[in-house]
Amino acid sequence: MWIYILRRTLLLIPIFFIISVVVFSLIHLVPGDPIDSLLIPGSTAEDRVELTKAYGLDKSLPVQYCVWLQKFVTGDMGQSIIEKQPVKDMILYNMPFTIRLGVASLFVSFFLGVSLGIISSAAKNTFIDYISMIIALLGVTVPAFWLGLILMLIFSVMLGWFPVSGSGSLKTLFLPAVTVGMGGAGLIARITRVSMLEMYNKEFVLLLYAKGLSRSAIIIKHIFRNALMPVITIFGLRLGWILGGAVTIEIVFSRPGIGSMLLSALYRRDYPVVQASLVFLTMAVIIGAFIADLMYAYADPRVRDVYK
Amino acid sequence: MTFLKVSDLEVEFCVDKKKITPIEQVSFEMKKGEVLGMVGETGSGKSLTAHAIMGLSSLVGGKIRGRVQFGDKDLLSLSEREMQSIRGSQIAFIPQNPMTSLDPVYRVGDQIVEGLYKHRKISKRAAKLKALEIMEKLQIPKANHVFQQYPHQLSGGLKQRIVIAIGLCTSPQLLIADEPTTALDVTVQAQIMRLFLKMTKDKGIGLLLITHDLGVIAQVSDKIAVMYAGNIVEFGPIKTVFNTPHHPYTKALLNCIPTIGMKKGTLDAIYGNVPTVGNYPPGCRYQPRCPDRFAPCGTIVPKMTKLAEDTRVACHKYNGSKD
Amino acid sequence: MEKFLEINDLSVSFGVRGGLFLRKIGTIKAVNNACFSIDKGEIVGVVGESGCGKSTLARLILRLVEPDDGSVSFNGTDLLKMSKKEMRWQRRHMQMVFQDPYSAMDPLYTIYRSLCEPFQIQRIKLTKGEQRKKVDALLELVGLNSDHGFAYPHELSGGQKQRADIARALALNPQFVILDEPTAALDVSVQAQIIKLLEELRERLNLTFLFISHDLSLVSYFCDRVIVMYLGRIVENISADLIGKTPYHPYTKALIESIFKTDPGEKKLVAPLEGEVPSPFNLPSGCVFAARCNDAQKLCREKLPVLENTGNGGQVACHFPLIPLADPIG
Amino acid sequence: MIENNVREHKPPWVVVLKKLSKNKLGLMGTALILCLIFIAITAPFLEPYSYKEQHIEIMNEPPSLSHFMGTDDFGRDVLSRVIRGARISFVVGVLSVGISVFIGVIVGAIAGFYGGVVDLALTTIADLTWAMPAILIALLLVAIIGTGLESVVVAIGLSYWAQYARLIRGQILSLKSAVFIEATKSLGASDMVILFKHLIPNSIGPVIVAATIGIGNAIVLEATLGFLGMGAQPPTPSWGAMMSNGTAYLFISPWVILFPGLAMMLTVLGFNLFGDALIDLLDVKNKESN
Repeated sequence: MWIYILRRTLLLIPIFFIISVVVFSLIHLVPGDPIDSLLIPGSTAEDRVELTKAYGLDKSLPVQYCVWLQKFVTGDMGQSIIEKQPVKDMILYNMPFTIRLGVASLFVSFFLGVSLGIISSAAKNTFIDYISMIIALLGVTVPAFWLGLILMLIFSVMLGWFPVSGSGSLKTLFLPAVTVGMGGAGLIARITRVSMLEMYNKEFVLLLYAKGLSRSAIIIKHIFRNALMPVITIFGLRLGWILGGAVTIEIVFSRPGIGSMLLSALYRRDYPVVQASLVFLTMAVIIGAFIADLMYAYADPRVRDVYK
Repeated sequence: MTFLKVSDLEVEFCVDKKKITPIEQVSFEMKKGEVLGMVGETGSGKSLTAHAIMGLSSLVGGKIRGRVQFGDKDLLSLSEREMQSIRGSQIAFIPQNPMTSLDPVYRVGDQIVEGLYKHRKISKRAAKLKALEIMEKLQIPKANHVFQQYPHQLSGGLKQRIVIAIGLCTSPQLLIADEPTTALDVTVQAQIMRLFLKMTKDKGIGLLLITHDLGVIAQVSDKIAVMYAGNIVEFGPIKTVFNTPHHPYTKALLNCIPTIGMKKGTLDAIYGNVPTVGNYPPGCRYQPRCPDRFAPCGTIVPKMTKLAEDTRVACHKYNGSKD
Repeated sequence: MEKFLEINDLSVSFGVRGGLFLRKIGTIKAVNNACFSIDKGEIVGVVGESGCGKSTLARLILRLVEPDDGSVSFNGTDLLKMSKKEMRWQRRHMQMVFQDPYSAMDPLYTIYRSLCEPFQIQRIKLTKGEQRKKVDALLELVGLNSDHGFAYPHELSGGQKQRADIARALALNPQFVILDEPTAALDVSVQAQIIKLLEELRERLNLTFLFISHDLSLVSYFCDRVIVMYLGRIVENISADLIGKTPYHPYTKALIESIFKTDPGEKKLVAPLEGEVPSPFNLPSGCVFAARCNDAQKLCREKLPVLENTGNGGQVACHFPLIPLADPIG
Repeated sequence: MIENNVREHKPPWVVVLKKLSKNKLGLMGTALILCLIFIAITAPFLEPYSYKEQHIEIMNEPPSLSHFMGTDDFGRDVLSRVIRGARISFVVGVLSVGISVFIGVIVGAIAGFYGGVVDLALTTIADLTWAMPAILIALLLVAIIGTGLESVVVAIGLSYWAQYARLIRGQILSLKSAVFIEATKSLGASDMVILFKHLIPNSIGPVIVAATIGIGNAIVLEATLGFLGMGAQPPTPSWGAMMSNGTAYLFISPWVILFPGLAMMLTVLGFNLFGDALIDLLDVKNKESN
């Protein structure tokens, strides 16, 4: 088990390397001289030379990358071109909002999804099954931003239960979290259902019945436990997709966060901010998947043993 | 008092709005402590018969008809709750494939104790001791250690012993074993079969042994029931059936098994295939493959005819002679 | 005289990886120094429990798995020295029938299309009509008819599929066919049909078979000679007529005694062997069977026995064979 | 020795049609998709008004008999724009999924078939891409190659390929050891014959299922990009762009957002239902295609 954790942790290093290379080259992939995208309109030729020096753009690409990476790792993520403040401070300010939204929506996806999945698999091919699956399907088919707008329209404007936007209280978190969570919940519900139904057909279930156990005991103790494992894996792999919803939802509900910071930086071509927020978002996804992987390895004795 | 008497057992399924009866006219009886071997090829309905006796066919949505007299109860008339208290307690079951019959995420010890704990209302400690005792009797080396292991950590032979331990730990009166050693290597099969038989004999447990291996049945059982396409076609004491088989199918089946020392070119084959469920021919289900077929076979379903005490056969050849 | 097929010291091992950096931590010797030969027209059986390497041996001979060492000479030419391309052409002379008829045919192809494939792969130019005739003849050869050609594999029964699989193996008129447990997935009545079909085909087409099976009764009935394998090694090579009476190797004897005889008169419920086949991972240096052998002595655990001639056409690898070996000089 | 005859023989497409006719949800999905295709083809004839003509005098009017879905902030008929948007959505969905499937199948087949270091490298990249939110990748790509419908198609295509690569790789890996592949090898077949005539045809089923559902996802992604202002540019009536414009007037004229959203929901629902039905029709046994 420890070997497994260690190996997975070591794997994060090349992954971080790949991500950093991609993010670094971003600024060079945009058409035109990168310096143009770093300059604010109305700068002089001197500004240009100065900035070129400051960013080390006069050096070769690998050297530039090393300098950038070294600075990045030590916490110097550069200066925002527009906001004129260290990117590090911006990230530190925005991060808690995204984490809060992310965790809340993961919570919603997982619990709503798993319960819908269990209900519909236990009531297979009945009215309840269809209703749960339609809810799940809607979660997958409706774009998150549209759902956000409609929920806002109904619960904030028409009913006035929740504030339209803002970021302070728990109340402001509710609608965004539900919106983002719905997409994930749909996915999880469908996987849970399939996985549960598959378990019913496993041969070991026959022996459980033959032991004289009741149906409810079999479902709760054995089928659910086994069915949950593929759900955890896919949950981990699709974590990014669920978080992807958060990026747009921050815009819809005008919440601060890494997502809205990234988007406004993209509009304004504020590349140092783009680079830093990208690294943080992608690492969040990778680490999330990593944790889900470990959970899976812990829950399944077969996987646990492979690495003994 | 009867121990087990199955009469006219029938299972009906509905597939695509068409009714199919994969087993029909299944009748046999067992005495206490007796070993009954049930033999048949794939699709003959052996496993389904076992599931029907245990009331498990409802799981897959089939309707069970007929009578299963076990002691003084008709099992088919019991409620699911009452059946649960009999299953695993008085009637135990050993499934076909030990590799996939254990829950992969629980320790094997806990899986043995689970049924014991439910039916015998004893403390966890006592249940564990009981389980270890059974495991030792089944010659599981280092039982204490194996108790703590997960199924995937055990070899096929050990897994099979665990599954047998699950069946035996509650000391049931009847044990139904569905191809208990088919998945194992021959040398391991020989070990486990011997152990298994010794334990059932010692405890006086009645054993319904389902297999396609006539050799196992010859060596192990007191009586044999031969199944073909969902019917029992011949039933009788093991020596009678092997030495003087009556049904043409039983005869043919015995002749198509190769043995060591058999002369080359002397193997017989049965013409054609076993019909699949839902495609049974009219009349006797064996008649399209039968060399002895005559007029009534293609139209009239043969009834079980009693030839001697305990010996019955479902074939028109013997029907006529009795009349 | 040149042997039809001669196998010398054929070995293969598979690496097992593990640990932090997935380094090779050991090897499984799947087949170890296999030596035997087959005469033209002979049926040789290979028998053993799961994991003894019998299927790998078959694949090594056809080079479906590349051996580490040894030689396979077929009609005097060493197959292992052939280039990949030459080997592809060579395949028309040696074919294989597989264990599981349920997955031996591409599920998307009709039987007819699967049977045409050998000709296309070996670039045998045929007109549509010729191809049709050939396939129909093949189907008839194995007891099917042209109706079966239109079917998809899942529409046939196990026995019919196995017949189609045999037809495909025979399409290119091979001299040598390896049968890898061709009846293991079938019922006894269908098994008997297939065995009879194979007997008939051998007569008609003058074929040589290598028959792989875990069923000793079947092997001793169907084959002329039986090779017994245990943990990747050949432990005995014996004429099928003798195997029931005078096996030399204690393992062969144990295998025979493990079989449940279909004679209710003689009840014999002794287990001839304790324990199970050990893991083939990092084997001990002595005799592979020593750990389970009732007669094992100190020498058995230390020194590996080699195959020696028994004097009546067979070979055995045992320090203390059940029947003393004839004097090698005499 | 002649065995009894073939069990019922039916060509595969008959089996598929028969199964489909029994699957109510699948039929519903098929109907929705056919509807969308019809609307997309005949859009110019179906629109009651021009999709781009502006009429300031009827700005932000609620749904009425003359404008079933109301008008937007430029006084354009929402219904006409929704109809025209169907065409864009459909084209974007199909083209971008085409790109993803093309890349995915090639990468996946190479990785699965050759294995080893090639496999390791390709799967690492595919897994990384797959773990990333598609919206993030697409946003960046649009930022690099510029806005506009063409770049949106390319961006979406490049963000979804990993899914198909993973699918086909998994299929090929499990099929590689199948007996019929070994049988073909033992006939002397070359790698190319095995890959193209057996492995790919047998592993394409789950990809078709995933691609069908993927069209729905691509349509949503296009709309999201449009909503974020990174998609089709005005006056192109993409559903996403319409909703993006409508956000500002959410509280005054919600119908501008409501109707394109509903249209999209039905479209995506159609592709999902049809894809789910395909799992059954093509006998696909792969959970990940869900």
